[in-house]
Amino acid sequence: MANFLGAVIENLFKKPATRPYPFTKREPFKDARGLIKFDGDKCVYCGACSKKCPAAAIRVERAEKALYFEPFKCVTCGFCVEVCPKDAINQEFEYRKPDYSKSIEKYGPSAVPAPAKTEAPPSQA
Amino acid sequence: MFLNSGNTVLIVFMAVFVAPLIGGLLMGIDRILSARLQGRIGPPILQPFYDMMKLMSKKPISGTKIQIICVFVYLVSMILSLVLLMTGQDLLVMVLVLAMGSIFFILGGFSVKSPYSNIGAQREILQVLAYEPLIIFYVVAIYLKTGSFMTFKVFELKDPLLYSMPLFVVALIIIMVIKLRKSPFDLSTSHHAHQELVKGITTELSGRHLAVIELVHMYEMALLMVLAMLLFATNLWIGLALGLFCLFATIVIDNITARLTWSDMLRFAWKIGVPITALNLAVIYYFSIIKK
Amino acid sequence: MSTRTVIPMGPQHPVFPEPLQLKLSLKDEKIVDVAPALGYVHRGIEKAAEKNDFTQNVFLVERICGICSFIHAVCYCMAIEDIMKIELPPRANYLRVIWGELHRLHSHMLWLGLLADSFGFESLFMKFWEIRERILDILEKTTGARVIISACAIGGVRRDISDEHLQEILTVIDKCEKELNGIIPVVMSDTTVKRRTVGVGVIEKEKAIHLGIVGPVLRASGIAQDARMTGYGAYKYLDFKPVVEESGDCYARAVVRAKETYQSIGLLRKAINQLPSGDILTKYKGNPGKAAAVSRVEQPRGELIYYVEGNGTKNLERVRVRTPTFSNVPALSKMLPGMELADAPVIVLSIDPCISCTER
Amino acid sequence: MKSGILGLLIVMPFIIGILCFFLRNDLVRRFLVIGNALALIGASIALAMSGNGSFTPPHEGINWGQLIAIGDFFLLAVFIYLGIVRKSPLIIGLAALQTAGLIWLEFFAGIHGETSPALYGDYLSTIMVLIISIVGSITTLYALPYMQEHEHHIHIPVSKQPRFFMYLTLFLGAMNGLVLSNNMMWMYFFWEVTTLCCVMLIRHNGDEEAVNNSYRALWMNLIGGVAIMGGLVLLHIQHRPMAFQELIAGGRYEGFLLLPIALLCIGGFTKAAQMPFQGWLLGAMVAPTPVSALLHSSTMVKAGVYLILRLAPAFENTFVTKMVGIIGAFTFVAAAMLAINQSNAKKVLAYSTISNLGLIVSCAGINTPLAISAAILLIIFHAISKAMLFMAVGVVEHNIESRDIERMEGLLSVMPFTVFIMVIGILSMILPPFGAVISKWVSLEATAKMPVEMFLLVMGSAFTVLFWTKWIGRLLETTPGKPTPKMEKLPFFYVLSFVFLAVTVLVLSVMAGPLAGKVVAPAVMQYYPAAGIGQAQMNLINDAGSFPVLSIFTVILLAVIIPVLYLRMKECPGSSVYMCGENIASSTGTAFRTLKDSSSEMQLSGYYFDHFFSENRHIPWMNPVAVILIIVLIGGLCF
Amino acid sequence: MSSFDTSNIKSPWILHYDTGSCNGCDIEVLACLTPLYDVERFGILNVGNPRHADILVITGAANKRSARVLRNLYEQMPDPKMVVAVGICAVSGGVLHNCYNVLGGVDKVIPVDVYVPGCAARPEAIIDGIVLALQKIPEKRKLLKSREAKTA
Amino acid sequence: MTQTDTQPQEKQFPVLEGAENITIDNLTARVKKLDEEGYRLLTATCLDRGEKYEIYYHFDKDLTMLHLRLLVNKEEEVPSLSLIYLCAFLIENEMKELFGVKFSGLFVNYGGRLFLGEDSDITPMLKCVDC
Ligand code: SF4
Ligand code: SF4
Ligand code: SF4
Ligand code: SF4
Ligand code: SF4
Ligand code: SF4
Ligand code: SF4
Ligand code: SF4
Repeated sequence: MANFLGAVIENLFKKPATRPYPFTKREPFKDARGLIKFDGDKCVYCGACSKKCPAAAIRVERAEKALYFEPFKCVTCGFCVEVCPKDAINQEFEYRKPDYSKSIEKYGPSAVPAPAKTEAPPSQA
Repeated sequence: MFLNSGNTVLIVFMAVFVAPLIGGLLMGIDRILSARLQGRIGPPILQPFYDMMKLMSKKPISGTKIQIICVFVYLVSMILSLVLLMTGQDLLVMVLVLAMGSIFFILGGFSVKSPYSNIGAQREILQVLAYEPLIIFYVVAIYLKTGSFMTFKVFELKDPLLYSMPLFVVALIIIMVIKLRKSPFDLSTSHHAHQELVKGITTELSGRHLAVIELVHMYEMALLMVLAMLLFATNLWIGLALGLFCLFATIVIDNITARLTWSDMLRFAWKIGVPITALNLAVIYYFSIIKK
Repeated sequence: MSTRTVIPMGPQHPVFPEPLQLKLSLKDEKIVDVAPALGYVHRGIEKAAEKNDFTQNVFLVERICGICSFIHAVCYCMAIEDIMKIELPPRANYLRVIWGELHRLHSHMLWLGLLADSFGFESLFMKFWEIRERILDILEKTTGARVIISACAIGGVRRDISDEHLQEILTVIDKCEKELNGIIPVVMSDTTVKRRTVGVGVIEKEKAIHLGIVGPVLRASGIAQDARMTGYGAYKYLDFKPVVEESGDCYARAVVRAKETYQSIGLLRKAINQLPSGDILTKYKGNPGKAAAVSRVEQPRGELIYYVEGNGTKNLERVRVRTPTFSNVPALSKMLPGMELADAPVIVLSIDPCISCTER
Repeated sequence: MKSGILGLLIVMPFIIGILCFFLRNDLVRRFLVIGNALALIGASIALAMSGNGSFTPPHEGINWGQLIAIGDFFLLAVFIYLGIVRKSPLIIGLAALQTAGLIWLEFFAGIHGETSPALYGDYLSTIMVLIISIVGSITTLYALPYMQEHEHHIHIPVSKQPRFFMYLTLFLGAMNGLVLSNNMMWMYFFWEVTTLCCVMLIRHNGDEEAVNNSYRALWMNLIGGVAIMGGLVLLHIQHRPMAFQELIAGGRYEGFLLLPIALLCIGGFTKAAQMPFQGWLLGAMVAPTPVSALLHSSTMVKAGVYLILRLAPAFENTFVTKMVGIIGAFTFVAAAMLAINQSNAKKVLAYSTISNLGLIVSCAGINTPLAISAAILLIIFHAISKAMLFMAVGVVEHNIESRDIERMEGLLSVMPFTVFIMVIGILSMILPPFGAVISKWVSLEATAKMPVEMFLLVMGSAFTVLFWTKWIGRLLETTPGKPTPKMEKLPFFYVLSFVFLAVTVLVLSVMAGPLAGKVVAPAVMQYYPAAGIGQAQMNLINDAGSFPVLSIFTVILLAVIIPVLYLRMKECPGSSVYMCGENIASSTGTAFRTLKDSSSEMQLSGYYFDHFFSENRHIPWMNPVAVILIIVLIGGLCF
Repeated sequence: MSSFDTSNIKSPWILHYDTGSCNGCDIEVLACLTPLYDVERFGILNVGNPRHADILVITGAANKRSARVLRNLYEQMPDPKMVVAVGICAVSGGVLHNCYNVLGGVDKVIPVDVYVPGCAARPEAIIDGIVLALQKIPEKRKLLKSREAKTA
Repeated sequence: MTQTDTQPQEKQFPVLEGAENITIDNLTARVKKLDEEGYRLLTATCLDRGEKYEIYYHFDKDLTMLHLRLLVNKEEEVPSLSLIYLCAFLIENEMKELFGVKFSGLFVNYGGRLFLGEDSDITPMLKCVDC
């Protein structure tokens, strides 16, 4: 019992180890495997990423020149980044935020510059 | 009685309405302190009240009617024993009423055919078994010093009881550990979930019925404080400090021990707690009876 | 008094982080009979591994188990490398050891914490998990993820560790060691902890082999068996000696794991000091041929065995995973009877159950 | 007037008993028993109204003393005969020993029961008479339907009820006689009559176990008889009065002079089933339930504690008082401890009786006015509660064919009324503001200055709570979502006895203050300078504390009634219990899914702590300790 | 917001259940309780009992046997209750999408209020997810009240 | 997975290097002998070979592995090893459940409900014919 007495008393007088998370955020580590972003312009819609994605989170419509990405399926393994011949996939250091619904992102050549959410989150208002 | 009726009304009011507030605050402090001992920040101090309010607002889906009745009786007898204590009534009656509350609580646990509630109730009996002798010895020791079981006599003493019953501080800490369900004796139920009985005796309660239990804990905390304060009744501030010290010791013990089994608890309470109190009691006997 | 209490413990139960049911028959609180029921996390990963491209499987097998995930990937890759006859660059072998031992370190701390939690020693649990976060931080810095690090690849590893990070690992493990020095003695000698672990859930040396137990549980029963002794990866250069205890109870298991944390720290220091420079990945071509291979490695919980069979296509014919907990579960039915209900969580945790890899 | 009342109380039951035996008609018997009960109740109340006083039966016509002596010899002859039938030298020897003593007293020492007055009804006796006549009579009424059912259950060809009711009513008469006797020879006679009745009632069913147990009861009680006879002989040798009042009034005794009193106390121990004589009372539970209800509540065992209580003023502040206090307290703890391991309801009740008697004996031993008050209060409340409990267990046994507490699991939903009564009965033993607990409170306050007794008392109380609570727990266990149970149908006399006893215990508990002030205090003050107890308005007070009976009662009553009303208005939604997520909807509502996806019934049972509290573990040391305590009691006086 | 709403937001008790996860997310949920993240700051307690819980935190792709347990647990929680799916497995099945014994995503079994992505979901994300769930509580309470009013 | 179209020949499948062939008849005796020699039973691997099951039993002693290879027709009963190595019961139950291998003398029989529930597919690990 006495073994731990010192440790707890020490804790009492130390600053708590807690990171005050939502109030102050830590910088994400460099090279962290965070969320996946596609570059619709660089992409040639070859479908390599789609074939290799272990989570089947990517669908490439070659004819349509469209890439559908389901971020709520992606396990952020970064395999697609590795296999993409055109460096069209970028893995950011930030992680993806929770949401009320599972959105799907559609990418295409710069006609559609920003990822468009095809599914409106329900009942958020 | 030493109290005039106006005073009594005030004290009853305090016991019924102010005590749970103080108890709740102490519970909040308890949680913060526990967190700090673990190197965490911990919840806001008003957390016990938030918890209770939230539970009040939820739709209960609790087990049986008998359990609900029992829970209310538990609450009432807890309040009653606090009132008895604070109005200077018979200490032994207070202990009996307190025990009655526990028994109803246990019966409530038994009244649902639910595994964890049932085993929790069995263990709660054992907890009563463990601390009851200590409380009664405490009361008897006070009797021997004051010559009366009436609480108010304590306040008429010249010297605080602590001087003649120092070992009862240990007994009080043991009682607190068991009553506040702290490790190593958090057997029948506990605040945190990680234990073999899920939430033990309170497993089947929910919503406002569970809120009642939380309320009882607030009263219980206040009651234990008052019990501790009796040791230093000549100066209630010191008494309070003593009570807080006991509480602090309890929390520290909670954080430096593993949970033991019920048989260990009985062994500890009876093989260590009882002899310690008995020793103190024997000394008091010697001076108060044999010497005279 | 022949009446008994028959109750379910689990699948959802606060002491079990993972779903597992024990149907307990009790007399008072003494366990007289126990029947474990599984199947709450069975997913069918072995089958999915046949459907996937064999390169994807690296990510799939990692997710058999989220704690020793990297080691799963290592074992799988070793089997594939065996089939495809791929030679690893030495640095890759060392990096695998470094990440593997970091996993063991955080896994053992996690377990020691959970053990503390199983007997309600909350502050100890908190302390272990607080220290463990340092390892997770360094894992995230070096691989980009805290838990499922996806650092292993067929033919080597996917990322290198920079010298700067290697230095950081050394300082972090120094710090961890210092902090562990303060709390490991609690596990080893605290009265209340010993009261709950000594003599609880004993498996004698003679019974150990027939019960099929592995890993720290086996070593706690006095049998020196550790897959790292085979010298896979870079272990052959690290002069590895297993930790063995004799008494075979929960206490011995705790001691084995406690000592192994120090051992891992030692191995890490050695590996980092000896770390050769060079490539980290061998390039390979084609698909695994028609051949089978068995590989085994030591996970924090014991030896892990993969049987992989290729058939010349990008899909595999069979991936068989034998995880340590799968081997340790039968022993529970021998450890529990005769103990108290309150001991059940401690005993179940003492084998460090990983239901997710048991059932796959 | 007085003689009429006493005649009704003592002689009438004898006559009615004999009538019951010879008029073998159900209806007639029914009338006789009811009439007897009414007469006894009336007479006892009349006696209570008339105040205390003495009474010696008129000499004309009958020489009562001789009659008693003849009765004594007859009884001893019966015992010897039983011993011969059993081929038991022990029984024969014990009976012969008494016969020798009796012969010496009657023929050589020349006493002829001439102490006057032969009967004396003081407050204590009156309280006893009230208990015997009221609770006892209620038990006989309860026995009417019970014995019908009983014989139906065990398929008896020829009804043995005439015999049964004879002994039952005889018992009441003998008890009344016992508590009213002032002459010790008379007391001895009635004492032996109760022994006989008890033995005959235990063996009523006639099976082997019953017969064996009846013999055990016989020899154990004969030991008591020998002790009493020894005491009487010794008293005579010491030229001291053989009448209670004079003995008590004779002042305090020392040393060897206390020996006869100690012997009488040992006689009391046997009847009160104190350790090590507890065996016979446990064996007695084989008898039909009314017998148990009678033995445990108002008769037999109460004779034992009565005797000790009666003598208490004579050994105040002596070595005897210390030892009696310790023996009683020891029995209190030991029996409570053993009760924990029992699942047989009657056995639990039996141990609880032994334990409570221990407490009463202990109070008598502590022998302060307050303690004596506590003892009297306990006798009253214990009698009522225990009668109620035994009766309820009997009814349950007839319905579920078992007296196992585990089998009573969830009984609330089958027999709500009986269970309600049983729960009231149990609660009245352990919870404030019920009388038994008030008495316990008094006894705790009384022992606060006796370290050993206080320690034992505290321990014992804790154990008591354990086994009672466990039991109610089993009864109340209900499955959520089940419909509210319907009231069961019970014979009139069952309901009558239940309701009467429940109301009595409630009323007396509420009236504990007046009861203490108006009834108990005078009884104590007859022999002690103060009562140590009294009433302040409705509250019970003593020198050191006060029990606010009425306020506690009101508050608790409200605490029960308000939620009941609230729940009546608001149906709480039924839901299956938590079973780790594997609960399944089944007919029982308590099944869970387990391995192979099969369903399994959840089972619950109480704890029995075989390891800690089993009889096998403790009896082997408890009995020797008790024997040693008794030897110390005797030895301490001789040397 | 009434004070009941406030206290509902300030005292979310969680029940964690694993419907077939790899442990990765489980330990991250547990890690939330430990000093570095200390969710008790927000009044969060892990109660381990559905009757006491307000928020059901689920990890793991719903396995067929677990789905049954999950439904039971959800039913035993008192209203208003929230469900937070933690980790890609619980959100959609993730890497386990082609396993024969998973249903893929717990929203196939019970309604889910908040999806927390990540494999494993980081403690920060879990905290964010619970905070998101809490913001929904007043709305849920209102809904519940109106439904009760309708049935009454 | 083209070979499932034609009748699968045994030699079409790779054999684990160093595996020792064994039949149903001498399985128990061989394993008993291994037990006496102090081998640990690591696990068993079952493979679906069309008409037959191929079962590898993996043993270990002093860090050396030993594999027994058993080929049985799908209808045949394999003697259980659970009475020699208790731990085998879990392995065999798993094979029984996922592949449909029949075992005789299983120490604890989960009856195909170890991992799979009532609504799961039966023997999901078998190779699909139209795969
Ligand atoms: S990161 Fe992994 S899971 Fe996500 S899209 Fe790329 S390959 Fe798929
Ligand atoms: S992202 Fe890269 S891999 Fe994927 S389709 Fe585009 S170019 Fe091909
Ligand atoms: S052994 Fe446990 S911790 Fe490790 S991967 Fe398996 S489930 Fe996770
Ligand atoms: S026991 Fe299972 S889950 Fe844990 S590390 Fe090993 S393989 Fe992974
Ligand atoms: S296939 Fe689907 S479910 Fe399976 S791992 Fe990939 S994303 Fe997850
Ligand atoms: S999301 Fe990833 S880490 Fe979480 S349970 Fe699923 S596979 Fe494991
Ligand atoms: S693929 Fe077809 S044959 Fe194979 S397991 Fe599935 S359903 Fe059965
Ligand atoms: S059943 Fe499964 S393994 Fe067989 S062909 Fe279909 S997908 Fe492939």
